[in-house]
Amino acid sequence: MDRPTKRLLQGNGACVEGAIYAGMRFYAGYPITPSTEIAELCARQLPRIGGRFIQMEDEIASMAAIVGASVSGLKTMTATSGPGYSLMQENIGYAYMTETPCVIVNVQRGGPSTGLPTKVSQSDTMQARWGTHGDYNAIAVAPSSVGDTVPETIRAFNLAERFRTPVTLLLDEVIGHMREMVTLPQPGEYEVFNRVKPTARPEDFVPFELTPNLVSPMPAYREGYRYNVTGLTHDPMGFATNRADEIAVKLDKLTNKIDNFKEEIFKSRAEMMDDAEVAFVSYGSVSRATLQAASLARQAGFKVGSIQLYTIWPFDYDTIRKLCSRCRCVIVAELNMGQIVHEVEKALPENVEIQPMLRYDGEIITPEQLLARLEEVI
Amino acid sequence: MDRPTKRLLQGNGACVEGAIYAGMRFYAGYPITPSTEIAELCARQLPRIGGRFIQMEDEIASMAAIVGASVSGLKTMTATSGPGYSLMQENIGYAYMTETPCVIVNVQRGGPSTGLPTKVSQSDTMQARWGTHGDYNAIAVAPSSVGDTVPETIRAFNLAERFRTPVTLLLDEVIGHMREMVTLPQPGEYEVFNRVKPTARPEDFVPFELTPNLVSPMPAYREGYRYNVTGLTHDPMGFATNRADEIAVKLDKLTNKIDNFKEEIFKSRAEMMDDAEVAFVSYGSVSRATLQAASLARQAGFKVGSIQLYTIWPFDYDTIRKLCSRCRCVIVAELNMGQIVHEVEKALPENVEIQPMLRYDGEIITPEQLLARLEEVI
Amino acid sequence: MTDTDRVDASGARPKSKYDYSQGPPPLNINLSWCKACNLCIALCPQQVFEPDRDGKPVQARPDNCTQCTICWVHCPDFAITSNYK
Amino acid sequence: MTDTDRVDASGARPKSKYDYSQGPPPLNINLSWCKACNLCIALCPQQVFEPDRDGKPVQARPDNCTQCTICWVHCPDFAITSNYK
Amino acid sequence: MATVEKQKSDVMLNYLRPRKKFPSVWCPGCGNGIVMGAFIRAVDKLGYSKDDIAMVSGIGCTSRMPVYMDFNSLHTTHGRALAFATGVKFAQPDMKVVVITGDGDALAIGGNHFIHACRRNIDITTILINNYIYGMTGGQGSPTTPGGSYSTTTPYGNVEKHFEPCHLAIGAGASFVGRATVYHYPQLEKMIMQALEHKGFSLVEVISNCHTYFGRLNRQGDATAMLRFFKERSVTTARAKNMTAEELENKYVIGNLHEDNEKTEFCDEYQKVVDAHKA
Amino acid sequence: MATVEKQKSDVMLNYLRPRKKFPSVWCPGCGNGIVMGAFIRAVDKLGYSKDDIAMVSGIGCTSRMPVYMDFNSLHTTHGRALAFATGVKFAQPDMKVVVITGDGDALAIGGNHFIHACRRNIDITTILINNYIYGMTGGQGSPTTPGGSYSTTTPYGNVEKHFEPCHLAIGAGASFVGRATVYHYPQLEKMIMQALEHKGFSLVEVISNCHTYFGRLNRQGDATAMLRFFKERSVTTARAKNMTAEELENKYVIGNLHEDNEKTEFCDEYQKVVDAHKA
Amino acid sequence: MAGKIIGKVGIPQDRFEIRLSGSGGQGMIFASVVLCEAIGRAGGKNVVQSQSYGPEARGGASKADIVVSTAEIYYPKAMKLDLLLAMTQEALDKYYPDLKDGGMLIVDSGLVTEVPTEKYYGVPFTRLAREEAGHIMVANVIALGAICALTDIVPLDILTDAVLARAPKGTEDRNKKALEIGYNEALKQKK
Amino acid sequence: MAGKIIGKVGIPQDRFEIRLSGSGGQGMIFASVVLCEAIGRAGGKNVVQSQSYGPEARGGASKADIVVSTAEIYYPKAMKLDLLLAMTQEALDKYYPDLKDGGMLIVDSGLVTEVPTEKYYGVPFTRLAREEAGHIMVANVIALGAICALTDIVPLDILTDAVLARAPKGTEDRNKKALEIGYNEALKQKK
Ligand SMILES: Cc1ncc(C[n+]2csc(CCOP(=O)(O)OP(=O)(O)O)c2C)c(N)n1
Ligand SMILES: Cc1ncc(C[n+]2csc(CCOP(=O)(O)OP(=O)(O)O)c2C)c(N)n1
Ligand code: SF4
Ligand code: SF4
Ligand code: SF4
Ligand code: SF4
Ligand code: SF4
Ligand code: SF4
Ligand SMILES: [Mg+2]
Ligand SMILES: [Mg+2]
Repeated sequence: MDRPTKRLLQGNGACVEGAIYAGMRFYAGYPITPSTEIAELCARQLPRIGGRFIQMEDEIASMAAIVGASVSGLKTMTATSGPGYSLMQENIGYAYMTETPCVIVNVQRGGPSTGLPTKVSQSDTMQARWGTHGDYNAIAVAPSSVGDTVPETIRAFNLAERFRTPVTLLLDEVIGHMREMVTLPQPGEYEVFNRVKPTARPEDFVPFELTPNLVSPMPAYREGYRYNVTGLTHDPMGFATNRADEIAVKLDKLTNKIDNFKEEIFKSRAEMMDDAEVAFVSYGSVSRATLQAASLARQAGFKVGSIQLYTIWPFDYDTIRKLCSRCRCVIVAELNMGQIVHEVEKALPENVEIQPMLRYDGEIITPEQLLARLEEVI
Repeated sequence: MDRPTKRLLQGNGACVEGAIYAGMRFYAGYPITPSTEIAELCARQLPRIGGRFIQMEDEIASMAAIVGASVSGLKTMTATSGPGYSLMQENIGYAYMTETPCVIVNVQRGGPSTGLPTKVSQSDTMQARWGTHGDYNAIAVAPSSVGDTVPETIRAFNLAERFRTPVTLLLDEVIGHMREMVTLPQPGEYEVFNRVKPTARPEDFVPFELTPNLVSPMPAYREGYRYNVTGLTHDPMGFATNRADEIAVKLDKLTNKIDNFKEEIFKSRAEMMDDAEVAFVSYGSVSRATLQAASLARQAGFKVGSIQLYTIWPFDYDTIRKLCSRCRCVIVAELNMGQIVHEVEKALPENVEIQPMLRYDGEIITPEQLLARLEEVI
Repeated sequence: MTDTDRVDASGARPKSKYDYSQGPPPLNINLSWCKACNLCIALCPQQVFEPDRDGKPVQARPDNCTQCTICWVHCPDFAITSNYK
Repeated sequence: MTDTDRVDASGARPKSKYDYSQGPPPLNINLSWCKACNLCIALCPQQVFEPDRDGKPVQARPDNCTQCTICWVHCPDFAITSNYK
Repeated sequence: MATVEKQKSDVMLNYLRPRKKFPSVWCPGCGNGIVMGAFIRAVDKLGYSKDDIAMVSGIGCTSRMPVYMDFNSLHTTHGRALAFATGVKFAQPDMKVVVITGDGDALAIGGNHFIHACRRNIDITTILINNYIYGMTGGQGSPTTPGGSYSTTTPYGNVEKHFEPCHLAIGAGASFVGRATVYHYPQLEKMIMQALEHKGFSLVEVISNCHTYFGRLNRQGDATAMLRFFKERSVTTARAKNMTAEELENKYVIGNLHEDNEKTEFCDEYQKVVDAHKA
Repeated sequence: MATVEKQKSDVMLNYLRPRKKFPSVWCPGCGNGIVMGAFIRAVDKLGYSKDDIAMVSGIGCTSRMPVYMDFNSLHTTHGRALAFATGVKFAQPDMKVVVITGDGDALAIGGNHFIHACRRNIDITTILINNYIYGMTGGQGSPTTPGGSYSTTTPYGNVEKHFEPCHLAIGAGASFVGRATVYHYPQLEKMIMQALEHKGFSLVEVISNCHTYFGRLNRQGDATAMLRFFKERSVTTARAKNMTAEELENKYVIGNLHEDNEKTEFCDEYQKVVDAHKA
Repeated sequence: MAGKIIGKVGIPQDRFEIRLSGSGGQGMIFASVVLCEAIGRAGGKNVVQSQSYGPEARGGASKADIVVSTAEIYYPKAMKLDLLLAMTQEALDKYYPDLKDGGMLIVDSGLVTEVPTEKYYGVPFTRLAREEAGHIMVANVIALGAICALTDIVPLDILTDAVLARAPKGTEDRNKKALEIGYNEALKQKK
Repeated sequence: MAGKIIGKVGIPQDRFEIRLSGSGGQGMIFASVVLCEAIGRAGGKNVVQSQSYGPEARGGASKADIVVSTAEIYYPKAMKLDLLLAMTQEALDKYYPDLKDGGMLIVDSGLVTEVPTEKYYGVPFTRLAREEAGHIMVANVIALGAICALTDIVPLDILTDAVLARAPKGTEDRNKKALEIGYNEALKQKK
């Protein structure tokens, strides 16, 4: 099947292209605006490459099915939006606890509740970190255009497999639905990480072994390793435990396997930040406008920069602090009532003024709005 | 039925007593350790007072049923633990959006996932603020003993009715299961807030009217007011809207009706804080130990104080900052990997040292541990 | 807005027991609610309607109408009521 | 730990086709797994067992055992296996 | 059931929600409007007070219905209408509680609440508009999409089996179960009346047209064509009795399929406990 | 089905999980252990490879079973076992996927996945241990708790109606449905073998004893008493055919209740699409 | 708003914004996708397409926007239109205010009767589709032909390729013809 | 740990910690609840009871702790036991290490055969229950009687009231008798 490598795609379509490139061969989902095109494209494309698509009875089942299929040995994905993401939370927690790689795409729309199904929002940012009960650590990745949705989706899969953990890919209605020309990557153009398989003899296999990087090798089913997977807090053998020492070890593992590699996971795009006195911090579709506003300000002679977060979680406070070391003011622009702004506050010293530039009425932030805000602070 | 007003109760039992005192007459739930006794007691007690108990098919349905019954006109409650709380998130969001009063009790156990069903934890603290998708504001209340579970449950109901919003009552396995002698309150001893009913003529009734305090009067069914309730973002009439201006007004209402009354909602117990140089901040069952540790330190001549949060959300940064104005070090003690510690960090100036004192192995923090940590900082 | 145009029936006498010649037309059509779905036009057993330029019903053969109810109970937008029933 | 005590049958000859007099007792009982639920004792059609002080089965009438399988298939803790089957 | 004057053709106008913009969001010709008309006329004939009716729905095209009517309306989350409705009914047992739901809403995400409401035999009337597809989200397969049919998520023809909503309800314990179509209006209206009057859980499955998606993707034509199709393919329960399984293939059997008036109702039974134990 | 040597009484020891502590967490006499024995012996007789078996469960006493056996075991969240299992089976269609579940797990919180797995006719064997109560959480009512029975959440006797799991499964489209008890061991083992060999969704409902809660609260005595009770109250499908509805009241009808070997299976049908469209 | 930045540099206007609007069944989304693809393939320009949705995804969207620029397109939504195509009166009434002063307006002159300006192109797309192209369905493609003729946004051959690549099998001729009809009809009017 | 604070004030030991332990069916929870209630009703002292749970709530818990203090009980769990009742050998083996030096140990001498100290009270509670109180079920109540006799934690009459208030109808006499048996049997041994 030879198709032109440059194609007009919606962000949702770019996500499917990225996922298939990364090796995704199992999709389970339940339709919901504005993510539905992802399911529809998977339904069409997966059979063609020997993959599997199933429409489950709801989002809870969708999340369950991708975990089951991932434990069985496939790279898996689901996609949803706010209400479905909320429903998935319990089983996302199961994926954290069982250290099962998988990618959950959340194409964000306005909330809470049914909210604004066809309107853009970034208001599930904090939920992507704290949505399920208990202690754990989360990875969330956020592209800002149709074009970078392809590599960022690949990166989401790589992180999931590399760290044996669920990864949330945060899109939003604008990116998901907008169409742009995208050059599809050639084989080999991006690294594709495949999960590390055990080399121990089956009888010596310790499924949740504490390896140096805290990630345990993971066999597929029918590879000769039979072990127990449970959502109960468990020891390295995978057996439930109530022992305080073993409990702490497990939770530390879940946290540290990510925290210890924050630098590997965190990704941002800093533009014109070297000497910036005022900076924008943003992510997702908003970053397009912030970048333009910053450039215009530079043209007008002001030392303004832009930081775009490609990784939202884990939030890398150190990097942000370093990048903003010359800033006296940071404008955090997001499509919600102020979520990542709190993290930026945490990252920066008290003498840096933090200006939230928030919009939560279903529309995106315009360059004019950003410039107007800039005018106030420069 | 005359029963002694002083009784040996579990925290779960105290919660039921408080709820009934506050006027709860409808309970829907699904059993889960360590909250189950709440359901069992409601099953036994509600019919005796003409109330209604129903065991639903799951937690999603439980949450739905209490919202349905609350809209119909009753004061309602459900109780659960981590996994169930995660499942409830979507419909909790519906309660936020529709401004439906109700109380959700989360008797916390260890997570993530099935985790540690019989072990104590406080690791759903952040979830109580950010668990469902979208933007909203949350109220969460946390007692620290069986005794204060009665008034705090009453307070949770009062806040729910006063602000037309779901309120989470955060217990934990230790409080829920431990037994203490409790003096049950006499009628009239505590204020009981009943929801404000509309006085407008039905044809003039604006169900989600923007009143001065932003809380709209709420009729019961069959009181002559027929209106539309929807989880879609809606205008004051209750009709779905896509208009940017109306959307912003609705979300501002949800946030400000709580933020504007933070002082009324926030409750903490500050002991020995007037001149404290070192302070504990804690909540729930941990606060018992912190209070003891602070007292002992005082006896030993050190200026140590203790702040117990009865209201977790909204977090009142100003009050905490004021209370800690003389502190050089604050020890935040909680049974998780560090959740409220971030809020305390946000509240306090940079020169105050923040020491997390965390335990997440299923056991509670002992006074010895707290004293040991104190020794390090004084 | 109500369709009050009377369009003459061309062919055979209607079987209707109603005599519309003295009063208003058999039906009231709320054109601002009508979505031109064609159901009334297609389902009327007496071919009372013809579509107008927008596809909305015009009572082309009013005298045919037997007030059988079919059109208005099937109108998904409550755009049809009877002037006689 | 395996129950290897032979307790003499007091009454009638067992109907068993097995002769246990030369070999090990009819059954192996893993007392460390046995939870003293009483099912084997109650369900054995030949009254082979008696409970010990802890309620665990003792082969009181071993020669009665017909190796009918009932006790071991019903033992919820896999504490009974046969020495003959 | 109050005796009412002979019903006027404009009776439904009395029941439309004041201050709500009309016409509805539905596509031209969508069967949802026909069902809404039948429901209103049924309520009017039964003489219920508007205050005593609570209409609960989930999410979907169908579920938008309650907002248009001047009853107590609760437009809830996708699939959960029956769980919310259970709260309403149990809190206000004297009300008529009606759930309007789609095939996806009731049987995909909402399947569990559906079978449990049937099991409890709680006195809720459920009108399930079965258009064989997810209309609202743009034409994905639903649990009633027939094998081989096309939808946007079954681009090669559906490989799944479908539910028969009525059979599922009977297996789960519902005490009134019937099937109607939007073509067969008088039967539909009558069945809704019977369901409303039935004490216990009642299900009315209404075969309806989503020509915008199901019709288009499966070449069944426009609204008119689909209604005609329902007409041709329907047989009444009476006639079906004398037909072979083969003859019945691809037919819609319409009429009352199950009725059990002996089964006790949930709220009633609970009330007995309250009466016996109230202090 | 490989021919195997005559089975030894200690065969199950070969299938117990190495390095797992025995005995189990279950109460003395809990029927779960009996079912586990029957399952192991069935697998052994069928000669399946351990690697080819995935056992998936939710949460509950019953759901603790898989960890004790040396197969691939996935102990998931409450009620969701069938949804996880669907992922496993669809990803590894050549495996034998078995779900072990309780009445609460399968039919309360898990009811939706249960009916959808039946509908899809996906080749999963579900062993539903019906002890009429929530054992794990300490004796609350379940969707199979009979009317009038006591549990900690039905302190005045249950006012709800109960599901018949087998009827529900048939209504939802399962293609193999049978009922057994922990007393009737040989029938149980045989039924599990049949279910495992059946292509499509198979349900084995096993009536079992939770004497710790259901038995105690309803004065049915200890494990032995409850097993005897099952013995007395059971009639085979063959005998049941000639009995009146009245005679059948309070009886457990055991045996195969439904079998449809014509119905196509989900993964097979999907494979056909892949074969037809694979580039 | 003429502050320190905007006053100095302004927001660069190196973008061309197009809106195709009509009613549900008129294929505006399809037309916008094809047009975008053609512009994208022609090279040298960036394009972004976006569209409006009804409740959830249901109901044909009636409006699609395209932003074209030689520079990177930072802001993906249309702000002030350079070109508005209105296939119905309703669409024109709704979107005319978004048209830039001096922006190009193209309407279906068979369906749009009241136009609030005199500077516009009117082509009876729907009538031409029915009467000359053989099917009402291709009115949108006729409109594309007209846009091609009236602007220099994309060459006709590339547009034709793009249309044919997306059109269902068997409709190639009809679509080709439609493009030509639109192109020629508009050329006649080109001022 | 003898730092600046603890070195000076220590952790006040104004608390008396009791653990009742045995196997699932022996009614340790019931006994602890009744004992707590009695202490609470007697007045002047604070009590906190807690218990251990099996997987989820299932399976009779086998251990219940009571903390008694005249002061506020800040820390609700037992740390070092002042009194351990062990109704089985297993329970004794498991919890003996938690007993304070010089703490009081009471065992069911019919079921516990190996005691790692000589300073303990042994009463054959279960045998007494079966043989003298008429039902094995009341072994726990006999143990309560013994605790009452061996400590001054609660007066017998208040304990009796508490037991009777919680005991099922019809078992009053049996329970009363059980308390007395335990009380008297223990008194005999009181050193
Ligand atoms: C939790 C959740 N998941 C998914 C959706 C998206 N959604 C809205 S309606 C719908 C399906 C509607 O289908 P049906 O119930 O058949 O109603 P119809 O539109 O056909 O009347 C879906 C999947 C949602 N709103 N919430
Ligand atoms: C989401 C969620 N809700 C509730 C629970 C608590 N819970 C655990 S097992 C169980 C019921 C088990 O009953 P059943 O499935 O019949 O299994 P049994 O213990 O009787 O074998 C419940 C309610 C849970 N673990 N997760
Ligand atoms: S009432 Fe009957 S006859 Fe008259 S117009 Fe309507 S459908 Fe035709
Ligand atoms: S049925 Fe109603 S909406 Fe449809 S064309 Fe006729 S009047 Fe218009
Ligand atoms: S095998 Fe049969 S006869 Fe022998 S001990 Fe067991 S049950 Fe009794
Ligand atoms: S059946 Fe098994 S566990 Fe029960 S008493 Fe017999 S050997 Fe012990
Ligand atoms: S999409 Fe289908 S179900 Fe929805 S309104 Fe249109 S025709 Fe009706
Ligand atoms: S509680 Fe019941 S189901 Fe659970 S192990 Fe005990 S007897 Fe078995
Ligand atoms: Mg539908
Ligand atoms: Mg059970």
